[in-house]
Amino acid sequence: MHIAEGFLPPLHAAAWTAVSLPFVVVSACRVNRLMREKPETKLLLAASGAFAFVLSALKLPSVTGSCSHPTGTGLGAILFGPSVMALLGTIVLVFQALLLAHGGLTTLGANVFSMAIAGPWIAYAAFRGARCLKAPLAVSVFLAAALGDWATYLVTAGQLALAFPDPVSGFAGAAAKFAGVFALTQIPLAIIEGLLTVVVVNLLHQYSRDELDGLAFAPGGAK
Amino acid sequence: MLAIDHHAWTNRWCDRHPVEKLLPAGGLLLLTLMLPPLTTGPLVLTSTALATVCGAGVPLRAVLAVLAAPMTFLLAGAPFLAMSIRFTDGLDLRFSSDGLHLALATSVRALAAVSCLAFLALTTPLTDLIPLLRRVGVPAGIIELILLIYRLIFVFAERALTGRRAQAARQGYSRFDRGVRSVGLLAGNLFQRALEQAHRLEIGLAARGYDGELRVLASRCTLSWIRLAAGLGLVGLVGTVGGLLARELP
Amino acid sequence: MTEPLLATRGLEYRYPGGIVALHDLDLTIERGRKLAVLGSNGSGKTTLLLHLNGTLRPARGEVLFDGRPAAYDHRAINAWRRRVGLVLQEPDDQLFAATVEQDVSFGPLNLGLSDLAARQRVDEALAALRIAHLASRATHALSFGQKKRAAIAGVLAMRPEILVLDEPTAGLDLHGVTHLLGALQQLHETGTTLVFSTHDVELAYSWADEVALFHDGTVLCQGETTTVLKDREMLQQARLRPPLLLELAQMLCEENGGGERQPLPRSRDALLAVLRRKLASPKDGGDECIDQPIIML
Amino acid sequence: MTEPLLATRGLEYRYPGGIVALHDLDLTIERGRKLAVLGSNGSGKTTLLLHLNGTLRPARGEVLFDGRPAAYDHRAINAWRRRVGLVLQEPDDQLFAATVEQDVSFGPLNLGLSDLAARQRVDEALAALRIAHLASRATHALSFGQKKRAAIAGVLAMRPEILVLDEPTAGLDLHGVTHLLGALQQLHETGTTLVFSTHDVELAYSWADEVALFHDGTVLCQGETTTVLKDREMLQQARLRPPLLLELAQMLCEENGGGERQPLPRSRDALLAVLRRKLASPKDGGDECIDQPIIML
Repeated sequence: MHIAEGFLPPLHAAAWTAVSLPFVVVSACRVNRLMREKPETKLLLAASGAFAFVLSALKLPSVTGSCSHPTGTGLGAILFGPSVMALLGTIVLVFQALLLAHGGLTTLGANVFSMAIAGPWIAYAAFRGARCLKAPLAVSVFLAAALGDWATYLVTAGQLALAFPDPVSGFAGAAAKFAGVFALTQIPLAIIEGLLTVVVVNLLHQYSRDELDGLAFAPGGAK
Repeated sequence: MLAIDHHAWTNRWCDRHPVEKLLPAGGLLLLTLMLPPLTTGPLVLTSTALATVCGAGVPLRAVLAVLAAPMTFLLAGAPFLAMSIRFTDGLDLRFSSDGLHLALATSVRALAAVSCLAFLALTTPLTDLIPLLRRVGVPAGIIELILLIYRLIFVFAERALTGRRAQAARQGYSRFDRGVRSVGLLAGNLFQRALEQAHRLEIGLAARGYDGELRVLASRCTLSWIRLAAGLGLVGLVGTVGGLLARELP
Repeated sequence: MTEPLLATRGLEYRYPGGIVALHDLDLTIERGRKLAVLGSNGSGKTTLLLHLNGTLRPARGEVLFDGRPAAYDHRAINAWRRRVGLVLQEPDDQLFAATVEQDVSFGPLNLGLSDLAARQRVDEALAALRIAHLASRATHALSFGQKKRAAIAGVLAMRPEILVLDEPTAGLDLHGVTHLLGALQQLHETGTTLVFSTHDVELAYSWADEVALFHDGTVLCQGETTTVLKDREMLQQARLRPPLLLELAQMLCEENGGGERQPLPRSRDALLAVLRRKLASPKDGGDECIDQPIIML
Repeated sequence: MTEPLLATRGLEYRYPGGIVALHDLDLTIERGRKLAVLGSNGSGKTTLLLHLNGTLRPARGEVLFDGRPAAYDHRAINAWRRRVGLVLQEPDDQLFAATVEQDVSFGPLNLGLSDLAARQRVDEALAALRIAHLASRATHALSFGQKKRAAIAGVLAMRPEILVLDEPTAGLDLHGVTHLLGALQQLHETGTTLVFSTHDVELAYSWADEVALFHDGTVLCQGETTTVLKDREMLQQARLRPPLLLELAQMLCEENGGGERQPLPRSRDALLAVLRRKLASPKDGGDECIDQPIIML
């Protein structure tokens, strides 16, 4: 669930845009260089970006009847690395805003920070960490995807708490409220995303190792 | 399948220069954010809805569908603005009139803002907007990448939809755990095919002289200063009325 | 009078954009038949097929199952899909698992069968489509024709009463078509009702018992294959033309007026045999047309 | 003797896995002809076509361009692809831009043409394929047949001397095929050499000047259409069978021995006309076969 258009006060909207912008610019420069060096990267990245959009539009089987969908941050971080995900994630969020009316333009900065920056970096750190501790691939993938998804929503809750501090108990109280809606309820969804990402990576691992190794921008792929 | 995109390509104003739609929409969006929402919000909502439905000829149903999209978020988020929490003696949640006002104001602001987004998205093909990024310094390569992603989204979305139907036909969503596995398999299949698609596109474009740049002709529509001025005039009007109302009403 | 297995009455469907895809659509699927839904591309055939297993829900009208209006709750849909198996056109869209047998086991396992029972279903389905030798092959390494058969096996393993196939022969060469139709014919003989969409009049003529002529979101007419395909005007309305085999057969067997009641040859070999005899002794008239067994195409 | 425009000599190609895809392949493409590369699915037709514009490089043997071995450096390949346009089977593999006219302009702009000149090429190519009305339509909103024509227009706008098409009629219905072949025929008449792959013997028979019979990675024989398609044994080896039209035509025109020298009817209408006359006065022998203009299929 992205923060809806117009929900954040102007100052917060601007501030989050300012925070996210450097990450996206650095990512864009890196991607642009990759594409100049190897023209075929452009097609591969485009296919990956379109895949990420479609993945995020896939409805998950509902737990509570609410409509939920995978964030794809974990899978993206594992396959492409967080530095590429900042740009791809931003593009996907723009498309979600303008093609699906999910999220918005004024809240783009905030959503980019949670979905395309914080989520992928945490997922990536979890994946690398788990791999360093010799955890099996499936466990590492699960942790990366579940934590990446959950972290995204924790950050969203934090952003909302900053924007709307509780009149009585301030940021802490607001954080507790929003974490209650956006993070607690997300735990089962994070677990689902973790499980389903394991299914995806297993499948890819089984039959397309060559292609995965060939991802020019992958930080070691799903090995 | 992507209903917004369908309207963007088929409405009466689809051939108009994107700036004629982008600037007024952006202006109204800014007003929504800057002015007090309870007075400005309804004004913005009315003017964008009129422009979208009466001007561009987009069915009202489509506009309502877009306005309904952020509802889940508003329903989940807004009530918590109305409540305050106290940790002193255990957990104490209570409504406050200030909180209610904030929740209402934020929801109205969000709805009005979404209506600006709806106007832009329903009247303007995305591919008219993306090239404008050039003017704010986005490199040509990145713009090409975005346009390519746009094109491939439709190819993959079609496949995802068909794949999901095929899975459902084989009872892939008959129970919750099966559904999770099915979505995982579907995503894996899509990714695999996305990589193949990239490879085949490389061959197809190479046959037409692809050298790393995706040069295409710019679209033919020209900017009408009159229409742009009219749009910005509307923004000015909404801004003035909204500002006056805000001063009149406490 | 027994109720048809599956039928639609006054079906109407609109795409999300609001465009009418199907309207006023009546179709009847009798038990044990081979029904071709014949129409040109983009006429809405796939949309119709998606109504036959409850994937899409009509805006108006209804789907009748054993004469009763179909329900759309979770449980009813599950029961429905157990009985109606749907195979879409593009096999790549419906093969998900890494190997053929894994993929084919997807449906049986979703039915809640044990591993053992599922394996038996898989073996049976692979045998029915004559691809038992491909069981442990990687799905993405199959040829197009093999993929197509694997996709059908995946649906067949659920033992549906009706098998609904969208353009089953599209993209297949002669060998692939012969192979596939052979397998489907065998299924049909063991009791499966077959419904398939196609834009190929020759296929419909040589292989269907019954044809529903489809155009612009509705069924123009449904009836016995030869009757429908003789109707030039109706075919023209659907932007199709009569099958060459039928035109030749009519010319050979009906020119003298006497042949009307004789069945027309419906396979290429049968037709050539008639023509050969005809040319040898041309004055015999049309009465020598005999019912040849329908061999593939 | 003039050199053929394009030819391959002893071509061999292996897939990355080491499996032989093409071997000992000789093919000659003469200027101004319509050549069908005819073979069943998976026989390697696409791999061959990818050699004709330098996408793949043979492991052994060579591609000759105007009689000279083709070079594979960047500059030579660019020049080569200017002259040989390749249209892939799946239009989604070639269409990348948002609107039809933008997509078609890609090739001309890559040739270094000015915007004005490119726009002219776009209009010309769209007109040639009769899709000028689709110019500003969204690529993803096109029907399959329209996408196919847009993809061809994109290649055509580069004004290639040879247009190479992979399975151009696959997935198209009667209307789509007629439309497409009409446009291609017109191109051909204005001087473009056409090479297309197909597994459809009827299409090859009714439309090609020349057929290269392809099987299992090599060309079994290449020659004048009717000659090649009369060779039952050779066709059987390629897992194909003679076109029905040809079989009927042979039966009608050659049975009396005298018709050999007369051209056989190659369109459905021509054949039906012959048969009608034949049945009316059957003893006239085979000499009334006349050269009918080849109308579409």
